[in-house]
Amino acid sequence: MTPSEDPSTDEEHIAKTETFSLAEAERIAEALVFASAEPVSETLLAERLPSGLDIPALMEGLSAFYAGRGVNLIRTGDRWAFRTAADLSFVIRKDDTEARKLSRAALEVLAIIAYHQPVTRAEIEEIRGVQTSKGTLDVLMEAGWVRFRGRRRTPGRPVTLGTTPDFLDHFGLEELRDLPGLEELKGAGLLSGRIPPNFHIPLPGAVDDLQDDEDPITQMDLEELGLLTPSGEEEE
Amino acid sequence: MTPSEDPSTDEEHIAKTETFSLAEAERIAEALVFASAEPVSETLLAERLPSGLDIPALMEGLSAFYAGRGVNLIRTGDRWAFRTAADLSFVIRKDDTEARKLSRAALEVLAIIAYHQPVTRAEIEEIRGVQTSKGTLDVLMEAGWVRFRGRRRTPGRPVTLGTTPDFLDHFGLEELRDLPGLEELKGAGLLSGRIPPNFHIPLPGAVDDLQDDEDPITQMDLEELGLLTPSGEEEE
Amino acid sequence: MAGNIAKGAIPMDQLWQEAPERATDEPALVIDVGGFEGPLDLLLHLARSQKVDLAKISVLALAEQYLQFVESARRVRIELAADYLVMAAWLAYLKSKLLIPQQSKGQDGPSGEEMAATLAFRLKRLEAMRESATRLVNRNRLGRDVFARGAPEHIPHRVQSAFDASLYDLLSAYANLRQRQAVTQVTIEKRKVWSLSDARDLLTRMLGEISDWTALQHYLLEYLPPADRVTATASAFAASLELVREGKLEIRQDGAFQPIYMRGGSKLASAREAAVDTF
Repeated sequence: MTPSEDPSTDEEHIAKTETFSLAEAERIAEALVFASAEPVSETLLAERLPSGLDIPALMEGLSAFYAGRGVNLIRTGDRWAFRTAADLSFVIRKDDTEARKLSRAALEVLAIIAYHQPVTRAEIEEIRGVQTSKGTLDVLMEAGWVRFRGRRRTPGRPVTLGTTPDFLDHFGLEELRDLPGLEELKGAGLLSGRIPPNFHIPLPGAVDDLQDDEDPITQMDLEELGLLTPSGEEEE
Repeated sequence: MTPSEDPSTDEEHIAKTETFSLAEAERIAEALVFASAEPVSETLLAERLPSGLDIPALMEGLSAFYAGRGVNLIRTGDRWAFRTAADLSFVIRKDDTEARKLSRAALEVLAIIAYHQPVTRAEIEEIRGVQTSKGTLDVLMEAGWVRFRGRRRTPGRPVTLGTTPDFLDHFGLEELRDLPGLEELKGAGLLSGRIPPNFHIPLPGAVDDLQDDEDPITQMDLEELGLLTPSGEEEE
Repeated sequence: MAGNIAKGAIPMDQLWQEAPERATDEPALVIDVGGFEGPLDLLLHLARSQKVDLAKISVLALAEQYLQFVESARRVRIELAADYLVMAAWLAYLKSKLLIPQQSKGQDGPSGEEMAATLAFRLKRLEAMRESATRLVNRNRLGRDVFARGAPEHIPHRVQSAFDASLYDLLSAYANLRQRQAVTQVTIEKRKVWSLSDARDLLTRMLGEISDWTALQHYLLEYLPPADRVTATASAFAASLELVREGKLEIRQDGAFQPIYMRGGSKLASAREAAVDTF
């Protein structure tokens, strides 16, 4: 880093020190992450490692090193963790390690929160067309996957919900962008509250034809049903 | 992978399969030892690994592989475990006191302070219906989440308590107004539907400014409260 | 009883049969309705049984099937939750709009086709979320497929704080405490009453999609059990007045005892739009 008169030897020296300290930094990073059951943040790594290191690059390198092994170094959010390789689950899985079983409703709510966050409870209800039963959110929050994020700047300032870093860790996601199918859903306009302009439903051609068990609706029927006011007020 | 006519390539093929399965066996062993809460016996490894393998040799090999790394595979008796490299214990040990869980009482008091601030100790006790031990407040002060705000202009001039910016920071709130209200607590299933109609949850506003009935805390007060040693050590 | 649903209730029969896993020790008919997560779920199920791409469903046929379902449920005296009835009222309205040829163009409010598109969109969106949920839950999950270090040697908690507590811990402690202290001697009788807030919720949910003058009450009453009509009418009316006051609803009545027409007000639309920003 300091300018020198003899570039060649100095560079060599620097290179050597760098290799040494890089290997050492790798060992430390490895030990820190390996020792922990929970993912370790890059912030914590930066605190413990020699300063001036490019932590993400270091970790990417380590991650590549472990990629083919039985234990992988994976990133989740801005944290790193060692996890057994997914393809080995059959050897390691014990019967008593069954992950928390979620109800259908809870799973659906979790997916909506994950894909639509930040999302309010009212919006979840709009999507599902039904009230979220008490306790469903509670279950998700207790599991540590869902959290209150903040408040929407709209009248009533409803609280918004989102997922947690533990959610990413549990489902093996590096980041929210890795949610399966996220891009397609976005592209199809299915993550918005509004019907996308390109959303077509072929209108039932068969609509006009009455079914066998149908009689045509008459003006009389309509009046009877209260759909038309008896007088002729269509001209408004 | 398909069998071939040429015997030489076949031999090669066998060799390859063997290497492959050896690597695979290594991966499994690695994952098993990693995921286990206790050192793993060679007997158990033999059960889970393809039969006919020389387990001790396999493990010795693995152990050699990890020897120079931040994490070592070590043998104790006939059992195997991963351990942080001994020379790196300093990185791991460094003030890794596990964060203490807040007691239920402390959580309650903290929540009351957050929602009802500015609040006096007597008011906290009124809400909780029990006396708050001194230690509870101390813990919250130590955590840096609660502070003395001022004094209520009522007889006895009780000290008022409030939360700190660190509190917001720790709980991921932008402002106090982000604390969920009655509807949201109900909706999340945290409050049951069985609450009296006059039940209400305060909406903490921007409370950094002293209220009309609050006086600022003076140096005198702090000394009185035993928070500052009588000498003047403000210059830190 | 079984005879009652024999003919004309094919979709129902399918429902009973396709959901054996829902069966427990309770009477089958009740559970099957309860097995659905609300009216949209039921509609989605019906749409699937049309065995076509969701994009190709006949909304009209779907509405028919749903109304048939509600009809059959009524015949065998299954009590349907208000949500289902509101949806029935909405679908009946939709059906009438689809069947009546468009009268005067240029009228405000969505056409039957637009309403049908809204419904199709909502079904598609719900189905997409279902599929996403399945994909999510089938990922390699920690503790099931993928494992963490079994014998951790340290816990890398944020060093800033020696104490650990999550917002959830804080809020549940607070809620529990307040709940405990609130003298819960109030016995809430289980009366069959539509509360004001129930009615409000339902109206808002429906009116979100209706910006045309609609005599909703009419459709609603059609589908409510007689015993519920008075309370529903009263609550819905009171709630609608409140919504009018807030500018979320407009009300029109042509004369005394005439049907009351309502439609979404200007504020409802803007509030909904404001609420629609994802990611």
